[in-house]
Amino acid sequence: MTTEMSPESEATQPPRHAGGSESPMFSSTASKVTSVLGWMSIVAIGALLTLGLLISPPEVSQGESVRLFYIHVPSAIVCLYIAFSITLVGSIIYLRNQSVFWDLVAGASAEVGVLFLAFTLATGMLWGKPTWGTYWTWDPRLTSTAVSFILYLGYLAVRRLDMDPVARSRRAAVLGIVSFANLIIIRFSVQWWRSLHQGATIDPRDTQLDDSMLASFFLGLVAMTLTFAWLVVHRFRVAWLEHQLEASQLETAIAERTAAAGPSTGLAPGGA
Amino acid sequence: MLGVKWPISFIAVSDPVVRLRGVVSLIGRFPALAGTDLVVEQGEVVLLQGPNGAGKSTLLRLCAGMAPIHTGHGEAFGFDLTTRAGQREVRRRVGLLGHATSLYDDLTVEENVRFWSSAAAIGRGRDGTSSSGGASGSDAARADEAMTRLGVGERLRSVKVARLSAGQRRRAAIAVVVARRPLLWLLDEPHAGLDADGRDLIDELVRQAAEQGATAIVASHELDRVDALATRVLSVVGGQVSA
Amino acid sequence: MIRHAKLIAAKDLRIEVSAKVLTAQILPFGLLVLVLFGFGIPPDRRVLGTDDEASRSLLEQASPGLFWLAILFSALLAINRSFAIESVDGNLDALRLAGFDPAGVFLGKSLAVASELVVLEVIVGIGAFLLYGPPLGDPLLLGSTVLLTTGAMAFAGTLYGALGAGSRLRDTLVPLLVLPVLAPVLLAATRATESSLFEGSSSGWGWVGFLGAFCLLYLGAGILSFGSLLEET
Amino acid sequence: MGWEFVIPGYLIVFGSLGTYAVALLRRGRKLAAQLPEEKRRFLD
Repeated sequence: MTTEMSPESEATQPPRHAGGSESPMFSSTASKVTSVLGWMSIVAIGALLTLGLLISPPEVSQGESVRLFYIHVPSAIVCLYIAFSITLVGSIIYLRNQSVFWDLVAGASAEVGVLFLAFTLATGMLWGKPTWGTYWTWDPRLTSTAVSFILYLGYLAVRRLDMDPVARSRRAAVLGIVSFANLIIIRFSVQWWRSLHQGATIDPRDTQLDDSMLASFFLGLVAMTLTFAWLVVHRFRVAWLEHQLEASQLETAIAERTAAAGPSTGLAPGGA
Repeated sequence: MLGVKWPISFIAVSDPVVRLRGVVSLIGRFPALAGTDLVVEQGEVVLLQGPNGAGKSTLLRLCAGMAPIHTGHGEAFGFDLTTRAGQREVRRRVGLLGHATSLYDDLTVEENVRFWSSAAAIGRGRDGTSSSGGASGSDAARADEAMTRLGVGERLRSVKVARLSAGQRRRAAIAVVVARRPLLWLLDEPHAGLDADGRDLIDELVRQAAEQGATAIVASHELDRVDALATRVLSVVGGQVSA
Repeated sequence: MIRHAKLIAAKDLRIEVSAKVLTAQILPFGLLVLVLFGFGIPPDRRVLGTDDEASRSLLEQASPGLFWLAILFSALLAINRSFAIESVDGNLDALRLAGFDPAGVFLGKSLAVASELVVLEVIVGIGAFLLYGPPLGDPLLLGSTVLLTTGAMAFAGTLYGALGAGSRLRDTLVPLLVLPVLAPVLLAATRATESSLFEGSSSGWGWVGFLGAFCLLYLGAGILSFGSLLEET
Repeated sequence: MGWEFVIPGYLIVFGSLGTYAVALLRRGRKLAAQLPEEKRRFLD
């Protein structure tokens, strides 16, 4: 199955979002690299759907619902381990050198991360119903994921605050760093809380998986990671274009104001 | 922390208090100052006039180290206004009277003036960063003196700020600035909301400050009033300064 | 830094004494929440079971969590108030202009919030004992829990309160930011209090350690980051 | 048994991914059209 993922077959595909394939290099947020990435994620998702939904067998005790596993765990891994780490790194670099690039990367990664976090929650609950008999259990992982979701919604809310853009970016960067610490604190405390109170619940994640199930899981991981990368690159580029647009509007505004005031006279002190 | 290097032609006999060159300063995404040049020497009383929205307030805040410089160069007292460290040094030496009075409603006038003046005293340290007017006594003495000069009587001192009239509130805010004993006075429409008596008081304060070697930049629409004081009148239009 | 912190804390507390928002509004709110919990969880409902613990009323068993929830909600009001007094008349700006050390502002404001919280905790705590009637097991453990939870709420609350300061959306933004962050604190405080009331000190000290670590983390984070948060230029 | 949970799960995930991706591309195109060519560079 994984042979489908060989990069050669994808590289020859026509660019996915080429707006007039020759002249303007960037008529959209797509470029050669991202169209390759985009095609790879589409193929990976297609393969995941085929293998995960059609080919692989149902699990002995869980039945068909084991198939949610192939998207639930990968999206959790992508947002909790990749997305918010990128936000953390971007925030640290931004605070060090005020690089707009890293500020926007941090924001893009957090936004896509929150989307994947929502997937994790939704699939986790859908999975809980047939396995545990209820949509919500106070499973440590599920609970801490829910709290983390609100945590990063707050981060995104700060990024949208209506205030001076530089001050806002700096606040967001501080929040991006502290939030990552919170992520760990929440995870740790909730786990401790549940383990102290009652023994570990029977974890369906520990069930025996045959080869095709395992392959589906890894395919899910690949598909989610590729899709995440594609989305983050595009989200960043949208933000970058917005930044460029604001910068050029600002230049126009400065030029207009300068012109309206007339030629500036050099000011030597008059009196004194 | 001696800021930017300037071409020879820019260096005056003594270092100016404020020197701005081609400064663009943004309020959010609006260029409040667009290519502003300004040189103010020690002891000057500069009057800024100009229409609303011309950038006078931003210019004063900039000189106080309270507004960002997007492009261009700026220094005050030889400190670079583009760096945070430079801004911090500048703030210790200025008194800015803005539109907000920055008083706590639930404290009395005296408590307010004391709080702000003792804050300034801690920031000031030992290196003469304030003008040496009068005996530089304790914080409480400074606050007392400032309130007396502003005509804030004993009775008014123990009144909560929330119960003051707009004009009395303004006087209390000016007392806070006076108690700081700044080297550079930055007054944004100081006459607004004051009675005739209060307006005369402002003029008197500026005159005394200048006599003691401090510098003042005053934005005001009361031309005839400040004209008598000002050593120079500048007009601010469209984010730029001209003579 | 310490002198600035003292000045700010003294100023905040004097405002509180003068305006009486804490005693006239926040405190009654906290007590009201306690009473309302009694409506939500019928006081005569008991947990089925034969052993001692299970024969307690549900309300009594839940009392540590309910107490800390009441404190948490009141703390939100106190944090909001702490930044509301600075944003009415450009005072945050003036604090910067006056040359306050940002770390000092952070420490001072958290100390003021912490002192207010202690007052709240004592009175709401007495209320909780009267209304819910739990036993008092281990006062030392209870005391350290209260102290460290106060610190955790004050430090984290002040840091996050500053994130929303100066924005028109502060009132609604700050709870969204603070609640998930304080969720582990609520958890730890509840467990530690439960163990101090019902079990004696067995597992409670672990949670107290957790609270202490949280306190230190946010103390450090606040001191380091407050400059970046307050500075608008 | 279980398909009634699996199908909605996959629909939610891949439906939202698709919608989000399309929305991003559209936003990108609209923005790109407003900018001169030399500004449309990403730090690739």
